[in-house]
Amino acid sequence: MVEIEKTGEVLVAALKGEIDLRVAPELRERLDRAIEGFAARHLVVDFAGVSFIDSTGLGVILGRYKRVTGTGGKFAVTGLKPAVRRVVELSGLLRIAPEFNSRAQAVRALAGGGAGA
Amino acid sequence: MVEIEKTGEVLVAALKGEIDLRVAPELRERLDRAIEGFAARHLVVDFAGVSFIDSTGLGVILGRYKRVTGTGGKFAVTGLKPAVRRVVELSGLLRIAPEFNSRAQAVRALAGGGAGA
Amino acid sequence: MLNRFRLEFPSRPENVGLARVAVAAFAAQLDPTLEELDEIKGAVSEAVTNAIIHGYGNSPDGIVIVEGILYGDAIEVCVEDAGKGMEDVARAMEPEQTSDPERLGLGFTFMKTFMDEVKVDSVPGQGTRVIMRKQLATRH
Amino acid sequence: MLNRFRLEFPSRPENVGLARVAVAAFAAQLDPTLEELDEIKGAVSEAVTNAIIHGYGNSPDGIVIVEGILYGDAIEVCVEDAGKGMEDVARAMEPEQTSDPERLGLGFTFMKTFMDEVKVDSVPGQGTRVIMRKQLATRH
Ligand SMILES: Nc1ncnc2c1ncn2[C@@H]1O[C@H](COP(=O)(O)OP(=O)(O)O)[C@@H](O)[C@H]1O
Ligand SMILES: Nc1ncnc2c1ncn2[C@@H]1O[C@H](COP(=O)(O)OP(=O)(O)O)[C@@H](O)[C@H]1O
Repeated sequence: MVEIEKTGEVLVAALKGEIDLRVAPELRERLDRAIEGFAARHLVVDFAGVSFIDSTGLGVILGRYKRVTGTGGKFAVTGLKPAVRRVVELSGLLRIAPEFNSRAQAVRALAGGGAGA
Repeated sequence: MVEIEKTGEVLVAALKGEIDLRVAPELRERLDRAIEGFAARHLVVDFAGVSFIDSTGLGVILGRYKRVTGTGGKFAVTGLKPAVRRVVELSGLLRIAPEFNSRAQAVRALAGGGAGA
Repeated sequence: MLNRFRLEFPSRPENVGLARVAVAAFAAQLDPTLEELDEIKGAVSEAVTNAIIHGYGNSPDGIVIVEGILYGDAIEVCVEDAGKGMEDVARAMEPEQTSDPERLGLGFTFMKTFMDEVKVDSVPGQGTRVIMRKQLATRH
Repeated sequence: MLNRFRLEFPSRPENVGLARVAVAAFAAQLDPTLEELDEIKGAVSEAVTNAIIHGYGNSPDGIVIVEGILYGDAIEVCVEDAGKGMEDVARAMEPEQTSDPERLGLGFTFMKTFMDEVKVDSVPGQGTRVIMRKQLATRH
């Protein structure tokens, strides 16, 4: 469902598979635990491994967006294939979060203070 | 469902996808039409493209085995992945028809009179 | 009518995926594009999720019914629950309207974006039936 | 009981694949091996094909019911038709026993090979119910 990695103050969450009601509660918990446990300030969500996501899954991601930006952190997305990009766009996330072409670019931008809210 | 190719007196039928009740009638017809139309004597069935086959699909193949060998032709199989090999074995086809490691080998053997019933 | 099916299962989160897969395998009989198939799966996911979390309040003891009907080049999908129903369907269907602050309130918006028609019949205390229809591009 | 489903569809050849996909998606909840999944799909294909061609004599107007139940690490699949039924079930289940010379008579043999238990209830003129059970290797 998710692979989490930390580089400095930036947490990268690479989503995997089908992100729906079945995995939403555990995904929420794992992301929150990682944000707390690593004392991470910024969050990059990588959608490259997503085969399906619906509004329940996007709700978990938007909830983490609010949490991270609410404490002064930055949030970015990457890895949006056309099919996934469309629903992420519908959710409104692309109007508030910057998108990067690669995970490395996103991490650099957030760590360097180059982009974000 | 099937791609049919002719080399000399040998017909090669490369099965594709799910071979079940949905495709069985058309598969039977296309194979019979090819056998008649090309005046082919021998038949090689290539299972490499099969994602699923059940006893209905195997019934069509065994029916063509009987038809071809009944008129003095030879019959061989190739392209058996483990999952497919198992059901082909259960059908009894591997007890009566020779198996070759490649389509080219099967065609050579049948054309040259090297193997078969 | 070309073909149809009816699928019943308990209101458990793991069955949202089962419903998506069944409807997709059924819709595949019309030879849809990959995008059309993704849209149908998306709409089914929203409707079944709503039946489970809103209709049955996350209890696994309710029964969700998913029906599919093919008409020519169109597919109709109905998702039904015998759960708590809605007082004001028109209002519930507005974007960002939700009874759960943890959610986006975009389920109906997704359904309406993905399908050509979305109709909702709901009776408070009795349940909800969402009927969705989509015309597929003819490719034959 | 962990989970279950019930799927109903008309006796059309294209629905054999729908039944396989639905049962496979359901069985996937137990995290089976690929081989176990192939075996379950094979058994379902045989039973549903029989319901359509033998039970309903290839008429598309019958209804086939497929049910799945998960019990711990086991799956039970039932396939039911309200078709012509069988006079002698024990004999019909023997290898190479068939009422149709175009067929192999191996449907029940495949089912028994792929599943741990196959039980058949059939009443002439009323229909047939095939109940199959398979224990999956525990991998958790
Ligand atoms: N099957 C249902 N049963 C009862 N209420 C429902 C059902 N589906 C939707 N609703 C109500 O409609 C509201 C809006 O639904 P939706 O647009 O899917 O957003 P969300 O699910 O994110 O809340 C829900 O918050 C709920 O109050
Ligand atoms: N659902 C059913 N309704 C009526 N008869 C059936 C049904 N399933 C099987 N039979 C009978 O049992 C026989 C053996 O079935 P099976 O082993 O699957 O072989 P096949 O389908 O190749 O004939 C069939 O030929 C048929 O006469």
